Amino acid sequence: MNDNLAKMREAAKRALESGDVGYVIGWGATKFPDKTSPLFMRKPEDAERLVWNEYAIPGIAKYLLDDLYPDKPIGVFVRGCDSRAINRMMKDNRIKRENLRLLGIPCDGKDDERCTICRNRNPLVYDELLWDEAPTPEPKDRYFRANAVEAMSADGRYAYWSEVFDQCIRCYACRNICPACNCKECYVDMTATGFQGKQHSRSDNLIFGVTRAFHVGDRCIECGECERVCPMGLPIMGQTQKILKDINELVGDYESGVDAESENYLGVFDLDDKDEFM
Amino acid sequence: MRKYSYFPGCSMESTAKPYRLATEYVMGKLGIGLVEIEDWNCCGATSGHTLSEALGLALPARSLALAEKRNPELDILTGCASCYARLRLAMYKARTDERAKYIIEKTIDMPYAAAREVYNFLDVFSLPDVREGIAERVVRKLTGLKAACYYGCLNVRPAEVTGAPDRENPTSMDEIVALTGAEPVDWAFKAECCGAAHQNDAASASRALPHRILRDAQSNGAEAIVTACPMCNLNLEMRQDGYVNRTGMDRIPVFSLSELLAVAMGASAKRIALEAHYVPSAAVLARALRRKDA
Amino acid sequence: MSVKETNDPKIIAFCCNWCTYTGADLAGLNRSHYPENVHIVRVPCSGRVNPQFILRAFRNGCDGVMVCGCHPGDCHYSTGNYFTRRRFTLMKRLLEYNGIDPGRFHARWISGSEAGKFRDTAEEVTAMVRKLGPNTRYREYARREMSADE
Amino acid sequence: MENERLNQLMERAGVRQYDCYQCGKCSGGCPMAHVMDLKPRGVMRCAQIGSLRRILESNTIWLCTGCHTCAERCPHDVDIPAVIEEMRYEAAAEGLTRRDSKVLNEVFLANIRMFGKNHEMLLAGLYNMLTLKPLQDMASLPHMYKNKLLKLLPKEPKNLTEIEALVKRAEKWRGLK
Amino acid sequence: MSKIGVFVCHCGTNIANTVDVERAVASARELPGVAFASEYKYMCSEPGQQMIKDAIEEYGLDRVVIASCSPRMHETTFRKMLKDTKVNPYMLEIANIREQCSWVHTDKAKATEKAIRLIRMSVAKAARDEPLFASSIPIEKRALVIGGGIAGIQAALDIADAGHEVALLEREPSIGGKMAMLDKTFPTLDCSACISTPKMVDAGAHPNIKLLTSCEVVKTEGYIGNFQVTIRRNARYVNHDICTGCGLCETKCPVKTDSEFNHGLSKRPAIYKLFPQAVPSKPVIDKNSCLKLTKGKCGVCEKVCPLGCIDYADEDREFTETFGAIVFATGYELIDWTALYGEYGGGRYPDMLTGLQFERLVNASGPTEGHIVRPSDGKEPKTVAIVKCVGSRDPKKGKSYCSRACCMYAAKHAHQILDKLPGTRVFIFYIDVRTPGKGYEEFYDQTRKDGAIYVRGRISKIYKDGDKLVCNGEDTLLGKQVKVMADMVVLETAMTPSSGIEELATMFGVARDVNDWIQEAHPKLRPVETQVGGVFLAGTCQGPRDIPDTVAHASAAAAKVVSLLNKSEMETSPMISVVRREHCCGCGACEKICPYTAITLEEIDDRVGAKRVKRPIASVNSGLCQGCGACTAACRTGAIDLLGFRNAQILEEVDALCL
Repeated sequence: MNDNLAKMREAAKRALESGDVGYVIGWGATKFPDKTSPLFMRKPEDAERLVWNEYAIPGIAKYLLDDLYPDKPIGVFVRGCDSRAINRMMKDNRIKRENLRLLGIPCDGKDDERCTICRNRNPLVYDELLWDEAPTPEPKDRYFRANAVEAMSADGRYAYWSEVFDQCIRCYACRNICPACNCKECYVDMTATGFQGKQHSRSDNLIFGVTRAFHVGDRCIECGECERVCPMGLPIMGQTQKILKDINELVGDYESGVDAESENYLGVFDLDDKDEFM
Repeated sequence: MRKYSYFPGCSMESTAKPYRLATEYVMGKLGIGLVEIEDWNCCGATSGHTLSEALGLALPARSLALAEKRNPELDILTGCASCYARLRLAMYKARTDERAKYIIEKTIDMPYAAAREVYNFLDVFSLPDVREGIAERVVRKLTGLKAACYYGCLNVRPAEVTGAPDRENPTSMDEIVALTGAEPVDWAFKAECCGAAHQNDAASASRALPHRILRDAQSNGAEAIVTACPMCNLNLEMRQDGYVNRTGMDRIPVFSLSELLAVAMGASAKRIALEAHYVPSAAVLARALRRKDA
Repeated sequence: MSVKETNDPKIIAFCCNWCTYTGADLAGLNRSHYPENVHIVRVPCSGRVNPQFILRAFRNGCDGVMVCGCHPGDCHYSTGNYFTRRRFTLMKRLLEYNGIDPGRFHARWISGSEAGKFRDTAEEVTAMVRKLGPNTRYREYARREMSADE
Repeated sequence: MENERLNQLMERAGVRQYDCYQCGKCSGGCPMAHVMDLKPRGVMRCAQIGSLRRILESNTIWLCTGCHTCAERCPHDVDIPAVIEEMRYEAAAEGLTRRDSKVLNEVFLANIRMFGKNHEMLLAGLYNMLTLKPLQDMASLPHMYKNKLLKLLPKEPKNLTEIEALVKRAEKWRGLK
Repeated sequence: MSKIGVFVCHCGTNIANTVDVERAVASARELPGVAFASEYKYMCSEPGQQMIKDAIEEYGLDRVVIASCSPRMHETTFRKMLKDTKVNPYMLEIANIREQCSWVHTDKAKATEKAIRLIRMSVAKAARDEPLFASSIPIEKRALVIGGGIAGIQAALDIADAGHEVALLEREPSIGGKMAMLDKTFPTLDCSACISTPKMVDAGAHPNIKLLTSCEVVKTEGYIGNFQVTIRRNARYVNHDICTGCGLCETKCPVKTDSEFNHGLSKRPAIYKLFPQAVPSKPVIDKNSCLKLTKGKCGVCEKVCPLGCIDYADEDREFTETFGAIVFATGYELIDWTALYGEYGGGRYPDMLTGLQFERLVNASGPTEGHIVRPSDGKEPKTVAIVKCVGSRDPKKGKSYCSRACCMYAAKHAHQILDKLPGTRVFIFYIDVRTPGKGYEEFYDQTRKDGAIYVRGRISKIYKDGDKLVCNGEDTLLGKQVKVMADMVVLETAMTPSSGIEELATMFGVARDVNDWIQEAHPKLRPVETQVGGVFLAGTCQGPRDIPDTVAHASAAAAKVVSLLNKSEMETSPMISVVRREHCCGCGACEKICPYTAITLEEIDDRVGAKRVKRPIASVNSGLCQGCGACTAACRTGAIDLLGFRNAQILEEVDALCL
């Protein structure tokens, strides 16, 4: 670990010293020993504040959306999940590759439930790789939440999601962190379209839940950040996992964000798509 | 090994002696197990369904229900087109028509799930592996025997019940016959009705039916007619006196597909009681057995 | 929740202009009767139907929702309904997953000549939804309705 | 009244008489049409114009061999054999059964009740006696005898009471009386 | 607040019998935004329209809701009406209370309630209507006619004569189609070649017509006025620019293969003209039978050609051209009866011919030089059976429809046999004889008088007995079975759409009916148009018809094409997609989904803080957009919306129903 951290600090420092990048995004310490927060390193000496430990959990790629037109490329440390987030945002034309300086850091997995379903610890896109890749261990059940809910009765499922979304405070933290939720302006903030009621009611909360899932659905990169940031601790990956599960069942192996070229499931069609309608 | 619940049918027990013997011989050679349905009864053809719908369905259904009860894993096999038609209709109705299923179960006083299929010999002989088996076991080629394959109406019709792919010019038997070295002739009466159903109660009216079948077979060069039903077989050969008188044509031997296969597989004429036919077939068969491949 | 509900369901059908809307018109021309519960919203193509419309309909009090378009291959805009098929296959499953009875949401292909199919579908869906009773899930009960009974 | 009965019968047969457009392909291929007083197409025609009587009194319903050639070739998939079957039950109920068929059916039924199976020689013999046609097909007897094609009696039936009960129960439905 | 006028139509009694119109009007008056509501017997009539115009004037209405028949019926009528008023023609909503209410419901109280709900929905939508203005697109003044049979030739000639360029595309090496195969034409018995070959030559020589033989359409893009069609010219292996059509190569070619033009009744060489009068009158090489091309040896044609036209290295070539209008004239084929009719021998007997084979047999330029003889033994038949409706009027095995021309050509065939072989017995088996055409009944009458024996009854079985073909059937007029021992049988088989029509229709987005014929836009009022703007229909691609009707149909299609091409530009519907720039993030989801490539990502100037930046957003090409709205459902934020069917409008309708 220390070895790797040294490599990261070195890389960040080198990048900042060369002046090729405006700043580098990584992880920094917080006042809580078991939490890290995103760190924006602007000067070479900032690299010393860089942290890389089992608590370097937060996804940091989404911050790129806050600086869409940088004067200089932005340096980012990318694990597998961060790289998929970057692919996602590139595919959606939100960020440009030439604005990025990607420092690849194969991840060793963190102590977090989300990491148990990780399918790519190694970054899928990067400019340089700071240390050797290691194989990703066999992931746990990819649809663990969805499978559990599917096993319930229809009434049980409704009761389950009602209970979940009755607790939702509509803070939209899940949206803010999600690399697939990268619209310039989110539909929930636009009253004009009328797609989403603003009330804090079961109905509108449920509709928000389903809509968020459907908007993300085929573009979800399965990083689980939505659940991490939810202040109410709601198991909302259950919604997106269901969509991914169905897509995988319908057309076979499908994964979003593994590159920046593959089409989204809902953006294309096949003449022989399964027809469940008569 | 293939195994079926076997429904012999009444004719097999009496008039169709050579057919029965040959079937036993061929199935034995092919290693196809026939488990006779215990306590089976007449399928009712054709008076059963003439008399009543319930009787027409219940008589065959009883045997089927017994078969499914005793050997739930076995499909049912029969060598008679009439029996096939009645059994298969009972199966089909029980599957597709709730009212019929109700009548059947009430009348036979047994549950009948219609879970197993009913097959005829043509279905089984046409299975790829059985066909291969036949080809392997043909020890004597019936080279050049010009045979008219007569399917009869009830082995192929009605389409929705039998599922036969071609009801006007079926070919499954022709393909099997060809395995023995015989030459199936192209003729037009393969699936025309022989009128066996009315040979008692409308005898004079229905005599013309076998006659025109015999005539078309012969005018297309057939030396023998091969059948897949004891009723058809009997009807086609028993009426030949009248035919000869009326048309001036020669008699033509008629025997079942089982007999043809048995001969090709090496059975002696005596073994399968070929002499029991009305029209002697020995000469025709002997000629074919002597013939060398062209 | 004490809301007065009659068992006279409201069903909304989003129908594409070229096939199903035409088919429904033909049903009229043929005087094919179907329940009054089905209300058609005309859209140019089934591909125009945003899943949001469906959620909105359930939210505001529809008991059943239909999305109907041309048969695959027959889309007036060549490909619209292929996207419809993908989108609503997922949506239908997601709704069911969220506890909405599958009987409440139907997607169907009905061509301009299938007046009979339109009638049959309208009848079938109405019967199904009637059997399920009024929809309460995803339903936003307006204050007005609630106070009426309080 | 008569029409209602006709429609009921057609419904039971699962046939809509107006599907038929009288092309005659059925009669053209029917092997027994040459002796029928009402050809298969005629049966459908009578059904269309409501002439139930004509069908019930025809010999057609008794001469049909049930070979299904008509239905097989019908362009409109009219199941004429099903119509004929229904008409036969109806005619029988009215006592209109053709004499020879009646005898044969009765002999057959007796056969079934006695043996559970059909004893061909007994069937033919009894039939010939009852219809005063002692010589019909009897020329073949010596041959049959010589080749042991006819057993005197079929195999001992195991469960005749069951068959008898079956026939009794069948009487509750249409046809048998 | 909007000022909506609601007008409820009685449609005589069509609506008023089932819907309480007064109640509907009264309830409409209560709706928010409604300034006026009224009813009238026939809204679409002159006085009805006047009433609406007067109300607009009197009450200062700014949008109109008409509750009447389907908008598919009169939306255009009312839009046109609004052009003369202050109300924008697109500030109109129609509540369909006839087809979708009064005609399908019987309970007056319930139907009235539903009508009220439908009106409420339309009013709610109308409140969000906005003025829209049509724009126009330029029209490429060229037409593409697909199919070089008589329909295509006629359409091409008519369009060309009106002064527009036409490309006449034919997949065979010559134009001419089925009509070129025929011998005589009913009921006048003029020779088919004599009337069709001059037209072929005209088409070949017309300065405005470009022949594209051996060509097929492979791809198409664009829209009315502007179709980009990619065409493949299949390799001919003969350079038609130099070839004079001397025919020497054809005589020397050693190959003999079945002639498709003679339906297998004769042979042709591998280098061949489809038929002697072919246009263009130059040969092509059939790559499937040519020895040089299949086995690499021979090369005789190359050696004998005096001009060096043979080019074995020729390849299929694709090119793209732009057309303003398309005419489908793809014609028909005969159903493959052999696969369907086992009872007729399933094609086993050589002396059973189809109608088209018989045409070749009886044709003076055909394989027997017009002698009617049996293909099997060359003998003249003494008895001929003609069987009609083989594959037609047979929903079980063939097609449920009547092929329309067979009754007449069956009579013609009988006439020709009786004329050429006097004393022959000709039996015509029919179910009905249909002769609706000028001089048709007279022709049928004459044929009967000439001695053709009409037997009413469909043949049940045909089989061979010796050298006779036995036809079993019923004479349904006698009620007796008949058996005809024929020497030759002619089957008048059903017409079916040409092979390849499915791909072509899909390419252009044209619908097909249940029998795969191309669906016309309206069975009575728009018989030569399709639902796709700029694609027209000529001849049997739309359904079975005979030559006079085909020619009339083709000329009608040409008239439609000419009236389109005479305009230099065309008004387009303003109901197209629009992008709200500030919300669009340029993700491109809409771009992928658009079937017309009407959406592209465009870089626009934007400002972030003090920084000027360029960012991509979706941009809609109003000429290409057809208003399907697929893009709107793909857009998560609703940044792209469809005018006339805005998200907000549809949601208003939903809400109004739920009230």
